Amino acid sequence: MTFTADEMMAVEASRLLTNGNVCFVGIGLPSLAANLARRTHAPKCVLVYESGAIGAKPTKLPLSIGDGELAETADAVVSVPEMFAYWLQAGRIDVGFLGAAQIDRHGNLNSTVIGDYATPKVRLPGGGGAPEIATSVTDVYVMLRQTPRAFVEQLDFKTSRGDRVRAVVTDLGSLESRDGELTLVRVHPGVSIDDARAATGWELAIADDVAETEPPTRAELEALRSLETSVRE
Amino acid sequence: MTFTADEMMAVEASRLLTNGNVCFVGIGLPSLAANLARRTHAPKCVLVYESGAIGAKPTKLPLSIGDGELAETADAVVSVPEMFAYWLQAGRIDVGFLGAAQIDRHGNLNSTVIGDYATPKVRLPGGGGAPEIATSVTDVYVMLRQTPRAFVEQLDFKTSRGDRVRAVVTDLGSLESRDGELTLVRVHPGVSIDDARAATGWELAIADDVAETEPPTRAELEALRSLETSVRE
Amino acid sequence: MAETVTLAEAVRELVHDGDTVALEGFTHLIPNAAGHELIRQGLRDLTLVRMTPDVIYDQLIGMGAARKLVFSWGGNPGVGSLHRFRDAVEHSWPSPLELEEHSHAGMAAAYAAGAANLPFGVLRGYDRNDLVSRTRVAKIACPFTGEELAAVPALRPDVGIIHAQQADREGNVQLWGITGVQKETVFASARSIVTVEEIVDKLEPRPGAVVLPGWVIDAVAEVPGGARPAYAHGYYRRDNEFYTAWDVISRDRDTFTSWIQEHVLEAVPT
Amino acid sequence: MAETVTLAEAVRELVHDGDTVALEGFTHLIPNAAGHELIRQGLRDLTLVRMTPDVIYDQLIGMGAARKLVFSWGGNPGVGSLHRFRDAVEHSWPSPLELEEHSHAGMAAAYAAGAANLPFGVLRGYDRNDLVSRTRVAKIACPFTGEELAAVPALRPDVGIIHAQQADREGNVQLWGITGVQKETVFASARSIVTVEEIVDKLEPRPGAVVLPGWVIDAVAEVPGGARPAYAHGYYRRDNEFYTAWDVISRDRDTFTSWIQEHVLEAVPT
Repeated sequence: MTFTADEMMAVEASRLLTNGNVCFVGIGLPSLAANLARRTHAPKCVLVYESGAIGAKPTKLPLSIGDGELAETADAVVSVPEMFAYWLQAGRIDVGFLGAAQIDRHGNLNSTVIGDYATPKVRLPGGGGAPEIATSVTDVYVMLRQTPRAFVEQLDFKTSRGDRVRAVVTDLGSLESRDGELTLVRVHPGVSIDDARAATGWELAIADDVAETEPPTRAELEALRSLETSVRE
Repeated sequence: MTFTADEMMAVEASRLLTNGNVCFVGIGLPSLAANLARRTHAPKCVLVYESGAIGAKPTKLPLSIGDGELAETADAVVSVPEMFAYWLQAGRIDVGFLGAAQIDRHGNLNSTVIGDYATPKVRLPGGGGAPEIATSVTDVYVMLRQTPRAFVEQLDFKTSRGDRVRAVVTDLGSLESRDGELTLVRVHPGVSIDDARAATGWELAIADDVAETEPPTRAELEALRSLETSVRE
Repeated sequence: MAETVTLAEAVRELVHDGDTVALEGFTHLIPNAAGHELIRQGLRDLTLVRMTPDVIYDQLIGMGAARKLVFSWGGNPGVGSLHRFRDAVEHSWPSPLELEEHSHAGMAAAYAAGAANLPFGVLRGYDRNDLVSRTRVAKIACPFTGEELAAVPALRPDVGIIHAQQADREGNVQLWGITGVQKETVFASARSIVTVEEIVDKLEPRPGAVVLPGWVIDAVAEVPGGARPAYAHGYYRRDNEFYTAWDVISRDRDTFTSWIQEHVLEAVPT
Repeated sequence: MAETVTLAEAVRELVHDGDTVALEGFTHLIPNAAGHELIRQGLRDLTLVRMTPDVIYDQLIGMGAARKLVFSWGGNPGVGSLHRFRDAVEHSWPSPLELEEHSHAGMAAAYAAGAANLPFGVLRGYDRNDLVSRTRVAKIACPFTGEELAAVPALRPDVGIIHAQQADREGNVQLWGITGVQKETVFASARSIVTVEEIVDKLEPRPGAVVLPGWVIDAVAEVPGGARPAYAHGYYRRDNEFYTAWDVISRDRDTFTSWIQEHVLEAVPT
């Protein structure tokens, strides 16, 4: 089956999750990847949405973090202050999936502004849960499309710290944090190392043994497409 | 109808509550008085039990602060940490009823130990909710039997502060706080000012116009006795 | 004790120019009708508070009702940016908008502190990121371990406004489904307004419900559909198409203004 | 992830001599059977933690299992004193009992801090009373207003033990009725045991319920009647007569010891 770069990105990100994980899920690409994991190889992965839904098992892809089906299918629904204090801060959640507008080589993320904070070129939505997700979970996984505007030498604003960013999955390949520096470890089928380098605003570190990402299986692709259709119903 | 000194005490204490009150209720005499108020002149008085029951409307007198009927009849049941932080500390509760083993002339209470703390003569149950009830509500009402052992010049231990103690109802009469000193303002029928003085371990302040407590009405007594019977069922 | 009034009366009596006002709701039960009433009554110089300002705050900001926004994530959920919010921040249209920006964890702790009548809340957060310089946060040392944590000043809005499914005739309120930070909003605020889908004879206990006794609320107003285009669990679904349409309506200043004229200012007040 | 085991196995695996152990319950759902198992397994030198230690703590203390008690109200609810507790404090029988005494508000804040993984909690409390010198409390100034408040160190027991009505086969637990400080107890503790009235195929959502997913619990044990003589909402009532009888049983050391011998040590472990 043929597939798009975005589909490859979602499938590869979903593979990061395992059955034992408890995962704090942001909306958008991370939610897509996490829900895909639950429908493929990690059906027991626990999804936690910051709106308060713990152990949500949505049958459709939620459009927002507060969709009604999240509450209906959750093991428990708690208040937002409880979520951040008793669950996230307490270290009960081991994986966090984040997106961003900008990332630097250390995995620091910007989802606040492009340009100067006081007189921004683009005012973005802001950090939301990200600042404390980035410091409270064990492993942070990041998903964003790889371009020189997104992969920057210098962030315009550091919304969240990169210390716990273990992997970044893009539309071109996968990066892992090695000695605190994001390093290209895999390129997706049809993508070259030079493509990834050209899409990065800093001198990209390349692993010695860059592999090609395993293409999506038919089961993965079908599950993904069925998920993507479901949100539009 | 004839009545006992304890009945007079309970009835007189119940009269302190009004329909507008939200009352934090300890178990024992305070619970008896508060429930009596709800069955007589203050049916809209809101009873809050520290176990988490807000707006409890028990049909029988609860034996403990965590009785099942409190939860069943409450408007809301909250966790104990929420009760103390969001309700009591937040000032949402305006009246607190307290008991104690000892009281001094300033309304300070001891429910911790008789004798020295480290080598006590009698180890009492302890403060429980009292220390923060005494400083969080607007009006503290105290109920305890008046004896020289209970009404002491010097507390063995100050479990809670007396600043907000407005009235003390005993089996002999009622005291009100005047310029920070508990002052006898009423004696129950058949009790003399000298009786009250003799039952007090300090030089008791006496109001100029000590009145006699209104005896229990038939309705009050019947409601009280029906409540007291109900707990034993 | 909650008085049952119309929404217009509640807003007229309890909200004033210059107030700090929190209209909370986490995707679910967003008090959209109350926000429209604020616009209709022409309130100005408000400090608007909300963890997740979305379309209704975009409308208030676009109409120039707000002097300042206190928030932690401002977007059109599942769609993208808030164009009126961006226009205010990027181009001061129709007026400049001061920002007090938090993280969700920090803002939730600030609401919880307000609800508990504490002057500050404590969290492990704001850890060496740039938000630290844009929000109100201080370092605080644990008196027992010496560990340094973040302290945030309590949020204490003048008015807290939420939407719930039901109230009874005594003004007791029940909401269920995703209940977010709504209890804290009412508790942290000096005054409170709750709009409800319906007033019922008796609140039937429901799993996951938050019950607010009438005596902690100032005003209850019956506003069926008061959360639309957001959803009310058990009543109606989220109008996802509206959120998508808003992206178009709100991009252009004139289109926005006409839309507000037709759908808010000239709408019959409830 | 919660393993479903017998109570004896859970205690053997998770509780050790010298541990700090909290068995919580606020009149309702007191883990009495688990307390008896601690006695049967002869655990020693425990620091016992509970806001409202009652009969089961009287039994543990009388058997010499505890070195220290951390508490805020220790009595026989609705009846009077705990005689074994008094004997330990007043006469060091069978061994001295160290006390760390709190107010309810202070101890609840300490549990909540532990549950939130904070080193301390903040409250308006311990205000110029004599408890201040008997508990662990420090003054802390608000970094924004300068106001002085009380800070209490977080409670972080080694083991938290609670009783609930139900678990499902995945170890998810549901309790309802008065739920007290039980969630905080599990969350603040390094390890946790939940005894339940029954294991069911599916947890039906209930009003006012607290749900604890299996992955936050270490062991679940099915112990029908595990709260007796306390009550389990929806299962059985409180045995008020036992509490009254305990006043007599516990007054005398020998009567107490015989009672424990017959009703605990020689009872068939579950």
